[in-house]
Amino acid sequence: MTEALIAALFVFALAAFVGFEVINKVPPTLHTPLMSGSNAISGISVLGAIVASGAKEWKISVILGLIAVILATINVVGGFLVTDRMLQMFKKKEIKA
Amino acid sequence: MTEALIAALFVFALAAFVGFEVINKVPPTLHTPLMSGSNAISGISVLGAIVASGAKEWKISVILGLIAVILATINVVGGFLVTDRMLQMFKKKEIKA
Amino acid sequence: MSDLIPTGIQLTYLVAASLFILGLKKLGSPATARNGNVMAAVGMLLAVVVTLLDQQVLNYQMILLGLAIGASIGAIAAYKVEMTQMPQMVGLLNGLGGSASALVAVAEFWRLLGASQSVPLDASISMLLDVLIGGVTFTGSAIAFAKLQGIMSGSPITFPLQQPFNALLLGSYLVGSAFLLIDPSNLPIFLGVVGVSLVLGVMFVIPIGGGDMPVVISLLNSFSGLAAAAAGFVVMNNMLIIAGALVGASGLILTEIMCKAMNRSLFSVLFSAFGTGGGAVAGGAAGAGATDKVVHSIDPEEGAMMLGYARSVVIVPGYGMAVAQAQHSVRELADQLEKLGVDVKYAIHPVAGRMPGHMNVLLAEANVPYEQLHDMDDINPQLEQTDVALVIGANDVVNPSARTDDKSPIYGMPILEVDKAKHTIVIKRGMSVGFAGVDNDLFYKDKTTMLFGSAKDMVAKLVSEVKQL
Amino acid sequence: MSDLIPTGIQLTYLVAASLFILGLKKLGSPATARNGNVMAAVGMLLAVVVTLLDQQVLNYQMILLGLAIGASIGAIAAYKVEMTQMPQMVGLLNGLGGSASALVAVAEFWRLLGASQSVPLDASISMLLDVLIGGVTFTGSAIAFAKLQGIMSGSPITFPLQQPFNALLLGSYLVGSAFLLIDPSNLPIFLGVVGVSLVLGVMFVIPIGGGDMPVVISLLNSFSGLAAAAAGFVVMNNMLIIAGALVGASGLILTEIMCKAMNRSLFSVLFSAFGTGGGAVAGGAAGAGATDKVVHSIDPEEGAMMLGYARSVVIVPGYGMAVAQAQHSVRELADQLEKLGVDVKYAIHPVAGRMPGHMNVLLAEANVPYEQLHDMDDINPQLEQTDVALVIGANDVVNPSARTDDKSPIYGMPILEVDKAKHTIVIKRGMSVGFAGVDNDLFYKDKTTMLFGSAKDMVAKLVSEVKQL
Ligand SMILES: NC(=O)c1ccc[n+]([C@@H]2O[C@H](COP(=O)([O-])OP(=O)(O)OC[C@H]3O[C@@H](n4cnc5c(N)ncnc54)[C@H](OP(=O)(O)O)[C@@H]3O)[C@@H](O)[C@H]2O)c1
Ligand SMILES: NC(=O)c1ccc[n+]([C@@H]2O[C@H](COP(=O)([O-])OP(=O)(O)OC[C@H]3O[C@@H](n4cnc5c(N)ncnc54)[C@H](OP(=O)(O)O)[C@@H]3O)[C@@H](O)[C@H]2O)c1
Repeated sequence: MTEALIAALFVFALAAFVGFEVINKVPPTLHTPLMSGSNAISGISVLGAIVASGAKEWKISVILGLIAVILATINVVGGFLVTDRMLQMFKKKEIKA
Repeated sequence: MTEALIAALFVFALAAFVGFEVINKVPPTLHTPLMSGSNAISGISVLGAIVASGAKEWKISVILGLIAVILATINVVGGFLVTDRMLQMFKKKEIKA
Repeated sequence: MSDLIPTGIQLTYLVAASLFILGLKKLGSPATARNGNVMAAVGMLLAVVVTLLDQQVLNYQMILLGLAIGASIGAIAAYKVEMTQMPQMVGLLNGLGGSASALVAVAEFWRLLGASQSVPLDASISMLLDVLIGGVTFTGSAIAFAKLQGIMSGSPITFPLQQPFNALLLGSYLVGSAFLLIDPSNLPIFLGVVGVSLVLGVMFVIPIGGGDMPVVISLLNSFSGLAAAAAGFVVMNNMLIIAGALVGASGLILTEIMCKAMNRSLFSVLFSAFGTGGGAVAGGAAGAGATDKVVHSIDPEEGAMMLGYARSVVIVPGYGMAVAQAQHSVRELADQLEKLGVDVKYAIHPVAGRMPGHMNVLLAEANVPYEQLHDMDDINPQLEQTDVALVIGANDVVNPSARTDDKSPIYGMPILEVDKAKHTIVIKRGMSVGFAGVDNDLFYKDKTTMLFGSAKDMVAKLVSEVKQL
Repeated sequence: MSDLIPTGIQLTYLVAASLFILGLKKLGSPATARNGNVMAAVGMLLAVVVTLLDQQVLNYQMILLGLAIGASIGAIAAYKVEMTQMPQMVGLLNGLGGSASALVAVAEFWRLLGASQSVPLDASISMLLDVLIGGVTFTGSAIAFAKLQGIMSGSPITFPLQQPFNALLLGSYLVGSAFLLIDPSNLPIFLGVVGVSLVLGVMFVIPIGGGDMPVVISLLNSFSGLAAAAAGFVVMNNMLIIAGALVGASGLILTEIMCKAMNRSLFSVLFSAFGTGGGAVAGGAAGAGATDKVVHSIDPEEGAMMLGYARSVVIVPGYGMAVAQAQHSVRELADQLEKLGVDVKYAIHPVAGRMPGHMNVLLAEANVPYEQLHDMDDINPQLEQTDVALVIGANDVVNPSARTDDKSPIYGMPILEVDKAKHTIVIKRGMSVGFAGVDNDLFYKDKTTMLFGSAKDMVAKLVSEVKQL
């Protein structure tokens, strides 16, 4: 395996451990916002899409990349905004908590 | 910065996050064993010492490395055994918990 | 000097990844959740901006246009969607993210095809995994969306030989992948693998009932994280790998937590239609023994009298209130009762309705004061001193057999103990079972009276009757 | 093929790192702690074995000999050490680990000196950090060991101009480092930097009191992790970096937890000798107001009568019992009382003694049955119905001013509420204060009687008196 791949594996494994540990007890009211917030994060594939569509010439791969950019951006922007809207609902709750 | 250094930084940061998250609530009886167990893990520098003392010729760096091997091994072996001894004491507690 | 930009990009990625981690952590606790969401969004913004500086990106206009289009659609959708449609919305967005990850792999495949350079083995493996996970996320989320939105029936869809068919699909994915690992430039086989992945996503979700969709969406959310991580291995980008692994792992934990709150196992959610772990569905048969039991039914006038002359009323909303969109009438009823000096509280069960926080969202929409909402643990000890518990379209969450009958599929689930109140009024349309499909002994108790009818009508009638008291 | 061994090493490292993580997690909960320790040890074994396969390692015999020597010393020390000396032991081992990390940097420096190749900037920075953190860990732990072992006085050591002196040390470290970054081959300056780091470790620990050493050792443990991580950057080894960062971060959290259990802040532990956050020390003055208060003192015979005719006795051990090594006599006393039909329980405060779990260890050594040990939260509600609370060498952990006097340095610390028992007997040598240096109102209460004397003598006398009842 290349060194870059090995480094990537380490990064993957450690990030997965962080993901497992970072969520402990979540009150049920927050399940949906948490799901939607982490869903927005998974729109990170927009970075891959940007790189894929970066070439100068028009090729199928660039077009696919641009479609991916649009879809992933909807996911990211929609996801964070929707989460915020949901959490706004619980504002009064926040003050008490 | 070299790519290797950057990868190392990512690994360091993620491992630190794991370290922060992995310890939550620890009952006071386990403070000392936990400290001693993680202290044994910090004896991991034995790996660095092994690599440092690996050269064939006798040089100061090799001698320093060998000293480091001995010291780190004391830390590792002593640390894990001492932790086990302490935890053995709480055996009855384990059954109840 | 030429080194400076890549280094800067990587260090910014590290900052963005830390923001994601801290954001996720904060999202898990009520006091910090909004902050956490903002932190994660800032991390995302940083990551996107800095990626535009990548040396491979030469073609800014189109990308910026794409970002602008995506952002506008996303923003409009986020503001247009109704609160009660949140689960669908999350499912839809999740599907888009999954498809984007898969498209990254497809685009990379096409690029390599054009460049006709040899593809390293690990890149091919990542690509194939990305296509599989991303494809399943895409179509699976689309089906989940359709089920929740009512475009498709919510009931589990099964057909003969379903499992052999699924096995066949999986087999052809594996065979196709093996071919591609040997000859990575075979376009038809690649497209075949893409197609099979998409069909697998459909097959994965159709046998699962509509009520379980929130769990499925959470699981698919975890998948979309893994798809992003796989895309990260394809283009070798640490940021994708970290964010993807984070979402993949935390999504799995969240799915587990959600299952536990509903007293189900993930296994039974996914496979109960095949009768393997179908505790919750099998229980439906219990209804058969109920024929000889007696139910007391009253009319709204009597109900209004019971409520109006009570000292304390606890309202227990459930799925039926959500379906009937009765929250505003409920709020009005509570106001009227308070005018009469009745002490009114709402008891919120954590899994009442069909999505976590469903009742909180609805009641917040109807401007119910937050102080009147009480958690299960909070209200249960008070129910004994309550004059009337008014159950509106709730069923499973007040089923006492969860406490007493260890053969019931919901045995062990903590419930709102309304059977301990002095009187209980239940509003529902008929004697149908709830989500878990089990009969409810509460309805046959002497202290319980039924008000049959749709929640909205019935509550409205109660309001007008209470006004006349 | 030549690729296979390095890849195998790295993948094994990944497994070992995962074992460390899981091991640490399990070490935090009583039911799994022993398992967790074993997992971490297996991870370490894997990592060591696989490192021997590294291509840079050509000289096996000496290394294996080194490993064997180290392992034997470690094993013997671990089996010889007494349970009550655990904190020192951990401190000592920690110092060895820190010095090993620092030595790795020094060895690497020497190697590069010989190879006379140019040293990259980031390697120099890592080396300098490693020397600093490893050096501080080494000498700091040595001082902590000496204080706990009684080789050195436990009281804080301060001298005039101490802080300017420390600043000077730090300044010279920084200047030396700057020089070395410009000219990495300057041996005298390098040795100077090493020396300064060692002195800094001494200066760091001497102003801290002996009772705070467990916290200091925990902090130094976190440092030794960071030193290992720095060594990892020096030799560019992922395993060192991960394990080091893990220990560094989790050690910090543990230090925080330990401080909280003692109701101290880390800042006041480290700097109270300089009067900056010296809550705990300043409170000593409170003793002055106590002169006109009256103390009731009894002799062992009276004490034995109170105990023997009680229905229930709760024994509260503290630091004094540990110092006097009175645990065996205490056990005997409890046995005698039980023979007379008295119900005997032990109340264990989480920070009684000088190390976490101190009392548990001592009483386990004396074979006190585990069922008789009760946590603070467990026993406090029962104390009201207790006839006699017997306090043996405990002081701060039973000081009621933690509950009542918001100016007391221990205000807010949860205590064992022995003042609620019907009678309290306190065994201690005189009226001296405990660790926190504050006077204890308990001793002046009407219900409290004092039995002055060393814990071991007094308890032995009580035993013989009880036998004669
Ligand atoms: N919250 C979540 O995250 C989530 C997600 C998935 C599943 N679940 C599950 O969903 C269930 C929730 O319990 P629940 O008590 O809220 O609901 P439920 O047990 O599903 O019962 C809902 C009841 O409302 C009645 N109803 C339906 N439409 C109505 C209308 N228009 N007017 C009046 N009544 C109506 C139905 O009876 P009639 O037909 O006789 O009227 C039904 O018995 C639990 O089993 C939970 O595990 C929850
Ligand atoms: N457990 C930990 O991890 C830890 C670590 C560091 C600090 N601490 C701190 O240590 C304190 C522990 O409280 P504690 O109540 O156990 O102890 P303490 O408050 O330190 O009091 C111990 C008492 O024992 C008496 N004593 C000493 N030698 C004795 C002997 N030979 N025979 C009889 N009595 C003797 C002393 O009084 P005389 O001199 O009058 O006899 C002293 O007042 C807390 O303040 C805690 O925060 C705990």
